[in-house]
Amino acid sequence: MSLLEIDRLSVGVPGDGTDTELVHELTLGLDSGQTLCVVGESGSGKTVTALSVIRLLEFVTPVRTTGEVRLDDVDLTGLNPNVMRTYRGHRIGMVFQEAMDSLNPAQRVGVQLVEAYASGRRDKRAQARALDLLREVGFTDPERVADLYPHQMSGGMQQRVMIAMALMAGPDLLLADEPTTALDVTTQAEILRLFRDVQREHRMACVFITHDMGVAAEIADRIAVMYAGRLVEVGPAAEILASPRHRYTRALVECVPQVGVRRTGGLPSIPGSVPAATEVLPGCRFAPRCAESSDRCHTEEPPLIALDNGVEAACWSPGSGPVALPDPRVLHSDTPKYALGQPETHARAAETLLEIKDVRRTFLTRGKGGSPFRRRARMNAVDGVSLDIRPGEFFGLVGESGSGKTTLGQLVAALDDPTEGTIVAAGQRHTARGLEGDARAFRRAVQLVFQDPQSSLDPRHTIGRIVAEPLRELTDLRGADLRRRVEQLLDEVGLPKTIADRLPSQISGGQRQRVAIARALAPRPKLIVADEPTSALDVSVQGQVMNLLLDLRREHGLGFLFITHNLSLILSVADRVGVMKDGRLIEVGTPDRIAAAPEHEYTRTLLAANPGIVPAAGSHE
Amino acid sequence: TPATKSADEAGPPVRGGNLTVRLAQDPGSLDTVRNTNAGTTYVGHEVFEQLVTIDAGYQPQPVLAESYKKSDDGLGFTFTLRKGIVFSDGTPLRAADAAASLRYWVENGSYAGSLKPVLKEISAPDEQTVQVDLTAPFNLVALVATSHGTGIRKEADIKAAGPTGIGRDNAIGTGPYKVKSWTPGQEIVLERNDKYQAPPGKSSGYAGAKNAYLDTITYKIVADSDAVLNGLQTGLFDVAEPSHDQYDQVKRDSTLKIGVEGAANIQYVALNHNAGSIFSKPEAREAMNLIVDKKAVMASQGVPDLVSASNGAFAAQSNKAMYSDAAKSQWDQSDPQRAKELFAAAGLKPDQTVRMITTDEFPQFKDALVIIQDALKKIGVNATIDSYDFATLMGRKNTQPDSWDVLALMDDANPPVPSYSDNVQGLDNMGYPRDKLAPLLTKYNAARTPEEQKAAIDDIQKFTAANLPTITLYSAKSYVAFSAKVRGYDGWGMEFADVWLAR
Amino acid sequence: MTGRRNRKLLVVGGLLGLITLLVLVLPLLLPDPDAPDPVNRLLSPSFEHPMGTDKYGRDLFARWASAGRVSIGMTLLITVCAATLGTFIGLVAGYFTRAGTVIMRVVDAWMAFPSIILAIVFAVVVGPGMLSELLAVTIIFTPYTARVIRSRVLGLTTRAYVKAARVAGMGPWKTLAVHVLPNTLPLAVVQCVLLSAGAMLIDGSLSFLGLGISPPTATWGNMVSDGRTYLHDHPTMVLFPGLTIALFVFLLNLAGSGLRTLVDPRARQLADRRA
Amino acid sequence: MAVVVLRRLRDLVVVLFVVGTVLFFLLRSIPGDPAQVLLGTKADPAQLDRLRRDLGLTGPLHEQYLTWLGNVLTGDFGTSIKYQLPVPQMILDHLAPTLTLAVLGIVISFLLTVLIVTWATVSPGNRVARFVGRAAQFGLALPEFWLALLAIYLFALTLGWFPTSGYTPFFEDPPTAIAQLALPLAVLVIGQTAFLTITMEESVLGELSRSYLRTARAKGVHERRIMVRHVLPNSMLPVLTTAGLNFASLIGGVVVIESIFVIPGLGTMLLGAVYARDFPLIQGGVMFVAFLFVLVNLLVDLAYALVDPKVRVS
Ligand SMILES: Nc1ncnc2c1ncn2[C@@H]1O[C@H](COP(=O)(O)OP(=O)(O)OP(=O)(O)O)[C@@H](O)[C@H]1O
Ligand SMILES: Nc1ncnc2c1ncn2[C@@H]1O[C@H](COP(=O)(O)OP(=O)(O)OP(=O)(O)O)[C@@H](O)[C@H]1O
Ligand SMILES: [Mg+2]
Ligand SMILES: [Mg+2]
Ligand code: NI
Repeated sequence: MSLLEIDRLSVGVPGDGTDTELVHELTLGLDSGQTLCVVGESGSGKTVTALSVIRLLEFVTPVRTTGEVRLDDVDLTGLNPNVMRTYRGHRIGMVFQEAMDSLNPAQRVGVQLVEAYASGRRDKRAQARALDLLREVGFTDPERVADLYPHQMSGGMQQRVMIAMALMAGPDLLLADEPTTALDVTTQAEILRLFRDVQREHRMACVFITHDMGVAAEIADRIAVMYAGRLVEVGPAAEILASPRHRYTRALVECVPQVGVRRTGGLPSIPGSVPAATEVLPGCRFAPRCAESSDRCHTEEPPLIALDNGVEAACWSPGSGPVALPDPRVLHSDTPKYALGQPETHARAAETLLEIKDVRRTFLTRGKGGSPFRRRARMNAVDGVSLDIRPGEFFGLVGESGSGKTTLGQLVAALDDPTEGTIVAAGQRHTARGLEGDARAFRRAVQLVFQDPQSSLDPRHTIGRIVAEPLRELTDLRGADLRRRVEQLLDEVGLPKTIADRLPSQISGGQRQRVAIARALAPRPKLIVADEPTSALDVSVQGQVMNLLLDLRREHGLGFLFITHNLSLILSVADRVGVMKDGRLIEVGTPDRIAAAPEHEYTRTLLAANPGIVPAAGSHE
Repeated sequence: TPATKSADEAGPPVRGGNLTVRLAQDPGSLDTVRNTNAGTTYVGHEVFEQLVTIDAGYQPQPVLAESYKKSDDGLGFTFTLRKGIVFSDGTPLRAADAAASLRYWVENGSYAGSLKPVLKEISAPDEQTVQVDLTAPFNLVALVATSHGTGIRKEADIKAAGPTGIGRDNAIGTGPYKVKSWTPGQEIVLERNDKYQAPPGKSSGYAGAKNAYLDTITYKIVADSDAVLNGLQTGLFDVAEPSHDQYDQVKRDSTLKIGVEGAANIQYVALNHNAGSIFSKPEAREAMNLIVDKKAVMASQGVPDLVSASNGAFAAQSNKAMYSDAAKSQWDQSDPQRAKELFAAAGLKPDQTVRMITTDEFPQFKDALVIIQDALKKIGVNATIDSYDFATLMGRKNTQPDSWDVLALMDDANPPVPSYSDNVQGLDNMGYPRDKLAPLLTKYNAARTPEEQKAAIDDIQKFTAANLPTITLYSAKSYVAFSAKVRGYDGWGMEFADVWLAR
Repeated sequence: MTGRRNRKLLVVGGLLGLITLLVLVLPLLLPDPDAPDPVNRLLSPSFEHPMGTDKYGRDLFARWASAGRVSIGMTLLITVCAATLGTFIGLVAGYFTRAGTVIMRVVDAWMAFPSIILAIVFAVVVGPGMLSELLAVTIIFTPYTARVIRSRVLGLTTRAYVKAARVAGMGPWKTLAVHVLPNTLPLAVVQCVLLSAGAMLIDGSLSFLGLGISPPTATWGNMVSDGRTYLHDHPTMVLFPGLTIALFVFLLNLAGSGLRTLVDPRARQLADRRA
Repeated sequence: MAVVVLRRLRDLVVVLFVVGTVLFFLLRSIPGDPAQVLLGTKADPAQLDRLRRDLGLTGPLHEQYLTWLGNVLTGDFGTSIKYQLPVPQMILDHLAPTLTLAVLGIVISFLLTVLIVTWATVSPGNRVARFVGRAAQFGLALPEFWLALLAIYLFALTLGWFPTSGYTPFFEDPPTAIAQLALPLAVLVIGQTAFLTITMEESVLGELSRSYLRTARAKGVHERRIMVRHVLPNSMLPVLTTAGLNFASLIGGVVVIESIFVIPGLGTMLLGAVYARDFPLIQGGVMFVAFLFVLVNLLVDLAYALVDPKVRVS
């Protein structure tokens, strides 16, 4: 008998007229002491599943649940709310993604910890346990930490507190919903380690939700893959990673970028996007995106059936064997189709496209919160950075959160003025006094792509109007010419012409980012600053967008300043990579060199912390 | 006829108690010369005494003066003071105090405006005598008696006067009451003046011996006129002057008594004679006179007990000495059709509006204008009404003389001399021929016999009717509402020095 | 859920429209609201005079209807002015951060000014009437609108599409007009409706203090004020116009919060809780 | 902290300066002046001019302004023209009634609001709780002056439970003082409570959608405890701000109530001062109200600092 048994669980929320089924007939089991990773793209129903197990979803929205969720043979779905409450915390603990939001900002964390113990009696035992747990999650001075307020702690510290809090009442089952997604790679690595230790120590079963196969590979005993509200594959972690069966799982595994693997020719991706929960698809929900789909896939929904090695998958044409992961050792010699990585071959090699010299940007910070009682402090978001980018070069900038990457990008795009130093982009000087010379010429030469495709498009403008905007402002194109150019641009980024009349809310995230890219291309720039253009996107779509950027670079000889925190990604595509920390550019080099021989200690940490699927020995012939 | 005190009110007078009186505004000071606020007058009459004042029949009676004498040529007046009078702070009254008070009054008082040109000197030849010398005959005693500003003060207090007059702290008089406390904006409390020396004679009007039965009189300052009735009904005040609008309600309330004041007002609308106004044209003035249905305006007050026709006269009909019906026939007319033609003749353009202004101080001003506005509308003339606070009205009238056509106000229906009346003098002297009026006024002042005076008044009245600086609407009396326990009071002039409270 | 909410909004809007229609049409059928008739002064409500007559004998029902025209008209006018000015200031203060700090300082001082006193001073300067009331109330409400709009604009300017417009070479004023303003409009509209509720209340207060529109024009506020004198004997003179204001403002508030639920998801939850 | 307070005080000075200056020129531009009010209709121009000169109202405007500014900077706020009393004393004399009304009004409303909302929050779905929301929305729509008149009609004129108007300092005659305050206070409290209730409801709602509640639930904390320990304290802050703002605006805004209930407060004083064109008194009074406004907001901020750990610790 398993500790947790989910049996044909369906979760629906009432929509306009009919219920929308967010999770459909999900069946899963988990033994005590085991870690189950639930993976899947955004919107696949991972969070809904977890919240349904602990029955927290019903506080947010009216839900209709069918099926059973059994914990030690007790059906949780049938419990009355008061009994269910005694299960929360004591039998099932939960850790959430946004640690900052998940803690009460107005209470000391000590108090919040104590509240989690035996219905919050503030006795000595509870306090002692709180301090013990704080020590266990890695705080050397638990007394001090217990006295802090959430906002006085870093994201990593908060997440540790959250874990300690989930442990306070000693649950048998721990649900963790993407507890590391908001964290830096380095911090993420620590928290993952902590998770493993804690779980082993307390002999808990753990459901760990992530959308990152790499993370799953690090800590899972078993992996469950969800897609569009369905469980599509479940099995032992090693099996799933080494030899995924469902076509979706295989594609997902393939998409994970790997350190040391050059992929300038193109990244793997899955075409299309995840269907909305309301979308009616008679067959396999993955079929429209599946390269191997047959007619049957489109008409009949595949059941979850047991395959070999304890793996179950819901696929009419499951694959087998390892996914063709490129071998890092081999692919060092991979030569890109176009030798843009070697500037010598380029005609304009001598000139520089972008020259950043001793640039500093100082902010007068006013602390957090909306209160007037803020102490001003100076903080150097960018602290003396010098950097050259050649025409047509793809320069990758990585660094942990808050290291100043975005700030630098904004300086280059002249959305902000440096406090000190000069930036020369496409022949235009930019100093503390602002842009010198023709601002329009500068805008024509330098464009920017933002991280969040959703917020970078005005929700009230049609796609056509959005793409036309820079053309109207920066070029003389009008009327039919303008329309033709817009169509051409949409075509260039692989979007149908018809999309021009739609609003941003009517297209998918990946399409939105393409629109943003089309807009950036419109004035035929020489340099594009791309600030984490793919980090808001799912892995599968991330590949599509990256490929588009790489294609465009090849076709137009565009220079890129590509900002990301994804080290594996940037190492696989960039010509040169710079690592930022605390506003300084601490290391610049080719991806090969950085991957092979990182000079800076911090770079080494980054590399080590990078989660990834290390191709299992022997899985590669 | 002015009411006389009825002694038949049950029981003998009782000493003691406090009377609460409502005042609309804090007068700020008791300088009855420079401060024209009604409250100043009310309180001033309890605190100060004049050389001569008026009795209930509006006849001059000596108070602080033992006697007064007019010289044979009519150019000199001698007032002899009563002996042994002291101010409430114990200082004896001297002739110098009286002379200084009169001089201060002539210098600063608006009432004395007509006296100024003929005044030669005011002197105090000895401790008991005040001498006033004139250059031309003038009805001095009547003016002194009627003017609120002639209350006698200490010379020292007058010397200490600041820019806005004699301060609150220097309000020392010889009257039956003295100021006990004064909380600005809230209340003024008077208490009995133990050093008061009553003049001979029975109490009548402001004159005669006052008994000062009340220990204290508290004047509560309540601006809101609608709170007055509620206050009376719930016992917050003993005495107040509600508005005409509230008359019916007061009358119906059995717990309240009504006293009609002897004094009356003439309600009028002044016509702007300046070139900027249509009323610079005689035709337009004539038209206005014809369009205003005075009877309707009077009726709209809804207080037939309190109003009476003015007949175009600048004084109330009860004021025998001043009333003249020389303008009656003109006043009685009402002929909208003719008015329309006259307006056209005056050059009133179809899109031109008649701009009427007034103040919110008393609702009856607006009432009159509303009726007039409706009458004008009926003959196709647009009229607007703007109602301002008093200060704005005055500022508007004086500094923007071209911004208005008609102004509704009221004036004392018992003017001491004709020249004092707005209905005679006009509100502005720009278009109105005051120079032609002046000889008529001189004639009045020089009159030796009542017949001569009457003839002069008739002439003045005719002049006014011909030039129409104002159109009088009706004459109205104010009334006082007081609780049943207030005794010995008939509503005469908010004067409480002889009033007592029933136990 | 959504259907019911919309239906409710429709009902509220319908009622508002009905009252407006009533005051637009009724005066055409009723006697002249300004014509005095001294004989019939101060009548109690009867079949002939549903609300009675006032001290000039004017029919109070006719006055109520024509007052509605003025009150609703004034409210609209004030709302448009205050919302336009406030939105403009809010836009500028929110978008141009440096100027914004200065502007907000001024707005603070502006709010510190006791509003009724301000209204009085205006009534005195310009003379009581439409213009002064318009000025005074506009001035009272503008800073509040400006604040609301500004905070919204501050939120919008962090949106990448505003930055994207700059990257696309668009000037600040054009960006304001093309990207910021349209996205503030829903909020501005909501603000307008809520503001009109406030405007109607303050219009009442001013008329009540005698600082509003000049006689004989009736407004609901000055009808209450005029009826005050007769509170004891004719309480209906105060009751009816006041009740109308209360009802109208209540409906406006409902409409405002109803509209807000369409614009602001948080408000939607509140509405659901109340439902 | 001290630095911050100092900075806010500097802002205060700026606000006062702006208010004072604007008002000065506004007042001089309005028709009518104190001389006319004092001397009445029949004064002759010479008398008026003399009085104006004596009051310092002649001469170029900018000179008058500089004189005024100089005086204010030396702490001399002038003398009321009408009452011949120093302006600060006049303000002090009229402060008590207004302050009593405003403070009691806000405090009672605040407490009522917290009670009502707490009750409605702890028992959601309750019919009465729903009614509260409705009632608050309706309360918000009631014109204050009208409510005051109805209250007078009903409770004073018809039932005779309370006096119609008046004000007595509390320590002079407590029963009378309470009786007189009851109606105006009730009117004030109804409006304020409606407003604060709506503010707090929204605030509670904002808190209800915050993720930390999910955490608390995941810990197995009882719903009631979640409301009482987490939601309500955290949603109090915006109400505090609103209450502070309201308090400040009440000081200058109770004119209507003061006038209907004949309460000799600051509003009445200012109204009277405007009518009398008592320039120094208006000037001083309005600046004082503005001062209170800013001061109360500063105090609210300080209170914030005590309550909100985010501010307190950093
Ligand atoms: N309260 C809710 N009401 C209605 N729909 C919801 C609700 N919560 C989630 N959904 C929908 O349910 C689907 C699954 O959401 P869920 O949050 O479980 O996805 P997820 O796999 O956790 O994605 P992510 O990786 O983005 O967290 C989505 O389409 C989402 O829009
Ligand atoms: N407008 C600003 N005012 C004050 N501080 C700022 C401002 N913008 C950025 N900062 C600070 O500058 C530092 C660098 O921020 P930046 O956004 O450049 O980091 P980043 O490397 O892009 O981080 P992330 O990976 O989280 O996007 C941060 O500490 C941030 O708080
Ligand atoms: Mg999720
Ligand atoms: Mg960034
Ligand atoms: Ni398939």
